[in-house]
Amino acid sequence: MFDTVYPQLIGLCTGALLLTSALLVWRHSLLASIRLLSVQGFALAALVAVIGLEEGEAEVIIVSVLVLLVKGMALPWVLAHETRATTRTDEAPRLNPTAGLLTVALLTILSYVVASRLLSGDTSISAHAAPIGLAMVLIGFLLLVTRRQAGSQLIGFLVLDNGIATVAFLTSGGVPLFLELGISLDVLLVVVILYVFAGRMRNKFGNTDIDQLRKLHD
Amino acid sequence: MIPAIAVALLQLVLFVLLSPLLIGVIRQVRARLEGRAGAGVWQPWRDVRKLVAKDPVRAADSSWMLAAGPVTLLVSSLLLCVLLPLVGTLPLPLVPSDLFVIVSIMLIGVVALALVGLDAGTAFGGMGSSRHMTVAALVEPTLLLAVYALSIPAGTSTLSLIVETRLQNPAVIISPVSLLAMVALAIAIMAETSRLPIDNPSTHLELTMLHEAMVLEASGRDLAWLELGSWLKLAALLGLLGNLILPWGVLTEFTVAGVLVGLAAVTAKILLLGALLSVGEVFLAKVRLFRVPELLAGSFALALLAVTASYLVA
Amino acid sequence: MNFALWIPLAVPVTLAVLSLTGGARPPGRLGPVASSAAVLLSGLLLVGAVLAGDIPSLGGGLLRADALSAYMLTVVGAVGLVSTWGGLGHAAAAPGRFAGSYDALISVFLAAMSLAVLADNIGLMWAAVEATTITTAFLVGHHRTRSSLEAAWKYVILGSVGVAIALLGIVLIYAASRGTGEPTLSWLVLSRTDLPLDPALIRAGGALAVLGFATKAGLAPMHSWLPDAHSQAPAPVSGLMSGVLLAVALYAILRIQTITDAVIGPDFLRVMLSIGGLLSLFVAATLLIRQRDFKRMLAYSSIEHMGMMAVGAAIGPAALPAVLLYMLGHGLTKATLFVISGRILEVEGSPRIDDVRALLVRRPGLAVPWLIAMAALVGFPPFSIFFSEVGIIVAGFGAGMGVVVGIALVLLLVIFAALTRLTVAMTVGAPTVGAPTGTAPGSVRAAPDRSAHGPRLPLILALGTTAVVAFIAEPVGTLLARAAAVLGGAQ
Amino acid sequence: MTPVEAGMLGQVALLAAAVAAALLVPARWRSRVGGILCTLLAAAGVVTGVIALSGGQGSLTIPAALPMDPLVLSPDRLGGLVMVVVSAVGVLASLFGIGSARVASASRTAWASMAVFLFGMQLVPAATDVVSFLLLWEIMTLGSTALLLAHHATRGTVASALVWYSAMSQLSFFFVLAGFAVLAGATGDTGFAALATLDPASWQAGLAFVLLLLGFGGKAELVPLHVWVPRVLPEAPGHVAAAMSGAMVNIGVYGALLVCVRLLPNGPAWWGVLIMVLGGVSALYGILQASVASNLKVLLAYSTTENMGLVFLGLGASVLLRRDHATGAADAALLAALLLMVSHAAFKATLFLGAGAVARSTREMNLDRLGGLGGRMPWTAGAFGAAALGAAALPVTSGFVAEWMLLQALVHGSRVGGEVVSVTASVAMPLAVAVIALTAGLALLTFVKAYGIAFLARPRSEKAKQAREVPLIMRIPLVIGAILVIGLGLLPGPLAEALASAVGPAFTPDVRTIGLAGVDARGIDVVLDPATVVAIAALVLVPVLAAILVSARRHPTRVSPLPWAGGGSRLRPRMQYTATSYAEPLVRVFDDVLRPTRDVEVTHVGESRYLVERVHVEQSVSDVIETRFYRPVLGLAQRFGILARRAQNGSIHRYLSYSFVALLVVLIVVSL
Repeated sequence: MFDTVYPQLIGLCTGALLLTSALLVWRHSLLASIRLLSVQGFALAALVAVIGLEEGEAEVIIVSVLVLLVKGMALPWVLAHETRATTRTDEAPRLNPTAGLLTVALLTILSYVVASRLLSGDTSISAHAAPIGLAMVLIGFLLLVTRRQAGSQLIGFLVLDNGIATVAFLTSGGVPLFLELGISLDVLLVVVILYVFAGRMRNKFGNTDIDQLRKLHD
Repeated sequence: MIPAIAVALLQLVLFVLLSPLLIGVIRQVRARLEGRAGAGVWQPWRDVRKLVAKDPVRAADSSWMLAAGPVTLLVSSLLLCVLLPLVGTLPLPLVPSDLFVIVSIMLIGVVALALVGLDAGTAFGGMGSSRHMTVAALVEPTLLLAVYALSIPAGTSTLSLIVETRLQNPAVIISPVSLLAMVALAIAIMAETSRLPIDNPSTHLELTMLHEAMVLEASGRDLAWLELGSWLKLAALLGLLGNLILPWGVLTEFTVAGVLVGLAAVTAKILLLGALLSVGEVFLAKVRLFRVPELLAGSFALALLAVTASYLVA
Repeated sequence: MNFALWIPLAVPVTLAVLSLTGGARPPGRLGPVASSAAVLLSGLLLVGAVLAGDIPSLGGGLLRADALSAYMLTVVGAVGLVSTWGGLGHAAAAPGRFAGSYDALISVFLAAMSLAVLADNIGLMWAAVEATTITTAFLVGHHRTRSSLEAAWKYVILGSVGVAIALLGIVLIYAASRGTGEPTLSWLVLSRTDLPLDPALIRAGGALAVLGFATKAGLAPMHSWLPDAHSQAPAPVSGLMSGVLLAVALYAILRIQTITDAVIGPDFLRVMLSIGGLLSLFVAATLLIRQRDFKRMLAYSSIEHMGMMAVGAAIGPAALPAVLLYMLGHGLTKATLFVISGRILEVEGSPRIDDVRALLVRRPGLAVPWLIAMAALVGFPPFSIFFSEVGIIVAGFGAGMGVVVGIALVLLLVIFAALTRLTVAMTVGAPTVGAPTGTAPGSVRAAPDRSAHGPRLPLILALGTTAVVAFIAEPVGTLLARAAAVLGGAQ
Repeated sequence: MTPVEAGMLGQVALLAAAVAAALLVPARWRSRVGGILCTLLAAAGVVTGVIALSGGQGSLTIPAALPMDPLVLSPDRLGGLVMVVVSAVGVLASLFGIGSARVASASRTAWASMAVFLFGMQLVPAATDVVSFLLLWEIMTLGSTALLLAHHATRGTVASALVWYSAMSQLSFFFVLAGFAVLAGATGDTGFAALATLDPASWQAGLAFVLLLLGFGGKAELVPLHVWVPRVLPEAPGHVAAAMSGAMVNIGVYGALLVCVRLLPNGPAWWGVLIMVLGGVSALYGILQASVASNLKVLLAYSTTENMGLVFLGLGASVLLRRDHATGAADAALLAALLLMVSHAAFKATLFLGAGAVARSTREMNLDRLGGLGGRMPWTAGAFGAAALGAAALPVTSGFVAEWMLLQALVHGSRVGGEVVSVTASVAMPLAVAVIALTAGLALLTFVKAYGIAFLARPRSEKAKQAREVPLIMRIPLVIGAILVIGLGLLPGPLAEALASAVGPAFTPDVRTIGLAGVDARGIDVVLDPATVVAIAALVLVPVLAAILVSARRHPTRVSPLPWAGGGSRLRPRMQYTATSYAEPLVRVFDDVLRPTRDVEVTHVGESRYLVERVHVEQSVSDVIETRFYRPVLGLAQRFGILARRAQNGSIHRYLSYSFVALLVVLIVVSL
């Protein structure tokens, strides 16, 4: 019975992932973005759980819980905490929403082309959905390139990271557990560091606008 | 070897005696052509005797160069008389009359004269020296290329062999290569010996002087050596030119009669050329100093043409 | 000898804890130095073991010290020792309140780099490299000024994003290994030539991993964080980052390269590394021509040298020993230079080249080692960079990459001229005779300052080592040959 | 251990001792101890070189950590010859340095780097493989750069000289490195013996040849890589300049010889033409700049460019003629190049030492302010004069022999047995003769000016008036140098035989000693015996001297402060011709090439337009190649450097875009 639902479930989860990513490019409010990120974390956890159930590995279920805790709850919470401290909670991105969404579409097509070439030998359903992960990586990068607020850049980084995790789970059922732990820890620490820096930035500059960081140049 | 040395000694003695006479002839011919009586052909001899018998006066700041320079010039000119095939083409052992060596020895005299001009520490001496050296530097390519052209038919740069080749094969003399080279060489020699149109040897206007400006500060025997050295150089080079144009009469194998003929021939050639030179100078004006390079460039072109012609014609 | 694998991880971490608890008391300040010494010691122990034919491993093969790892560990230790020891005087000027955490972070940083070079699992290697970003983030921002904060932000964002790309690549490599039945990230297994790895995935994975690690290695166009971070970090940290962190990232690239070369042949990464290397040289050349800041000058010089090493890596086995020697030579030289630059900055109060003039007359104690180290950096013998550059270039023409090497030479010349001009501007000349107003003429020419403003011995040792190391055929030559052989270098 | 090995080890030991002494000995004794050790180091080079030249064997292996072909030092005969020449100049320079080094040039850096410089230079010719060659080459460069650096605080212009020198040296180094790397890449080995197996007609050989020629030409100060010369040599003290211009340039020549004689003999004709063009242009340009220079050291520096140009001209002619099977002339041309190299080392070292002596006594290098030094510094004047004769290629100096041999080779080169050998040769030879002739003529003017203005006439400044002769230790190398210049000119036979043996066994020029140590070049059937010419001159001089003595007894010389003084009575030293005015006619003649800048400023007396109070004339000749080629390129680079800053403008978004674009490009490429 699960086998028949499996493709739909994979499709649902990856669809949610892509949708949240695209919405992240669209929305400018930081708090809304954080909520979207949280949703994305839940979707990722669900995806992991589905793959775990399909392959029947307990280890993957543990990873799914881990993902839920870290990406769905902890990180958005840290971000929300940071954002509430800032005075400005909306973003004036370097790219207007229309252009941004068009770019998202282009990036998605690109990742579809790339992934189909790479995984041409792999006919599994999960591999079929792998382009979504690659698209998330690229969308995350796009967010990094276009967003001016420290918090938004953090979100971009997390989307990128989610994308990598998605690719990892879809192509090979996830990396070994110890590594997953290590990676999660690293990501968590990076976010914490950026959070601290954002705090310092606020102390020194009064806001967290990245465009002020233009003093160091040649 | 002994005959060669004997001929060389004869040349030396002959040219020491002959060169003042040559100058005398040149001046006398010119004087006559200009309608003057002239001082007579022996006047240069009397000048030298007078100068040797005077106390030389040297500037307090001058160095040994003022004394050594004139002697160097004289010795270099005397060496030319020894080494060039003037009376005969008998080669001295180990010292063939190599044109490159000859030119270098002549240049020693040029340098000595230029240094004498500088050593006086006056404006005119320096000016003459500067102009003299500029001309000498620009003449050098013409001179060596002419040598090159002349060496082509003989396959060597040894002058005695070149003259012998011309003697044996007179057709060489009127070949275009040779003619072009001779014209170039003649202009180069005019420049080297400070004759018109490059320099006016009888000028008394300091600003136009080349050679005369350098010897302004010399006096007594210093001046005598300078004058004699310059005359010797002129005589030797005219002798060379004469033997290249008309090689007949040159001694190739040692006989007493041959020596006498050779002596007579070279004397005649030199005096004739001297007279011709003088006649030519009457009709020539000195060119401006900064036009001299054009003249020299022209002679250089002729010499280069001569070399090129050797590949086309010969 | 397996215990030696523990030393570089456990000792620094222990010392870090001690530093955090011990605070700023004098013996506590020696923590980083002791950590470096421990890393160096274990590196030498492992080198001894490797030369004896042993390959120590630990944790079920998770940690493994072949000749390359042992060599890299030694480089990390040596450069770490120079930076931390040479930076002792400098660190004293840091705010006392943060001294403990500063020392602790340096120790952890060293441990992370040690882990990166000892890990056999490329995933673990990745985590260790990412850990270096985390530990150095606060070190870069240590001065807590606006500009150091800016540098730290850029460093963390660009560094993490870059390394994330590397992770994507590693994930793809992992996916490629599914075909073997037992998916693995063990380098030892992956680099076996007889595995049925998926070529398309290896190609993409290798390319992305190299691109990602190139960020940490400071290769253009991923280099942008480097000048800012290196110029804003405290001098010892800059020395460590520039001297070894870049080399460790390059080490990761070399390991990845071995995997891809076995599957898809050397051509693909050769092109990529050549382009990256030449682009780095180009960026360094253009931005050095009119450089105004001497710490940034050193940073761009690092980009240049990493570019040259990348070209060497592109050339392949024939150039690998030269590349490995290059890491040591560049690490020691650059660490020395950063240490001295920190001292110059401290006494002169300005990082601008225009403000630092006639050092050789005013401060010979700093200018003389600076000049010697610059001579080593631009590739004069007897310093080992000379041999590395010559080795790479000769190997390049031998491998039929004459055009790449030729372009590299042109860029190297521009860089040489620029570096010389800047160095001469800083050191050479007579001091300007006072301000136009007032001062008496006699008072300007003060006695020259012969102090080295910090320990001299590490600088002497570093420069001495680079000067003689290239002439030691035994055991350095053997070690280099074996380390290159690990990567497929034929010897 | 063979004598050659002992000699090389001795040089290593003496280097260590000299560096240690320079660093440790207190300032009072430093110049003496350091100078003596440097002298010994150079002397060891002379001895080693002589043994190697006479066929001694021996090798020294440098250990290396990188897995390369072994680095072996083992001088062959040619290497031995160059080692002798270079080290001999080193001996003179070090001896001179003992006396002349003061303040900056007696510093620790100066003496230590002098030793390093000499060491590198002496052992470059011993290298038998690419890497050790490059290693010693760079040690030499490092030493010479540091030597310059030692003077940084005393002269403001040292900074720019340093930058130019380093950059141009590195350019040469990279050319050499690339050239050798091409050869090594083509043969798969870095040993010279293996490189020599490459076919000279292959494209790799051609490419390597061009690169190596440019690299070695740069070291030999050839146009257009000479731009550092007029900046660097005037900044260096006399003995350093002597070592650089007298010795280091020979390493460039050695490199070219290595290529044309050892590695790639019998190269195609265009190699010869290329070398000849490079040499000819350098000779003309160098001497033209020298003839109009007013700074004595600049003049000497440009003259080096000229002489090296002639060396390369000879070398190129030998390559071309060998290709045309005019073997006799080719051998003579090669021999002429070697003779020129040896004689140039002798006279240029002496000239620079002389300039150093003048600089020490007067602290003035501008010829326009010198004068009258002949009487005040007779030893220096004598030695400088002898060397100047050599530089002007007048008999009976080594310079004359060399230029004579070159001209003979060229004149005999275009035909063998009356038959024209090739169109190329028949065009190239006359042009080369013309170039040499013009060069020789201008050299004559240049050195008449240098010697006449500096040492003759009256002092043009107070400094020149106060000049005193230098101490004994500095006079010794000057006199030795002068003796070498004249001595080598008087003994061309044995010298030519030694040189001919150096290019063996590849080439065997047939030269014999004839007469009083004269030379007989049998390949082209010419002889020259300068000693006999001198003997004849002496014989001729006897009667002249007798006449002078007789005359002098009757009419003693009178000395008057101003005998005639150009007709005036207020003649002051300032009114003398200066170096600038001496060269004025030449500047006008070559106006188009030299492009001088003139500035005339007339100050009138009061309102009058007819009475002039003062006329100020300023004329300067700059290096056309620098102003027309290097300056624009450098300017462009600078502008580009400023423009490039925009790429690193501080915006993290821009930086992220770089990474993003790189990622996209990689993704697209891998999916292709």
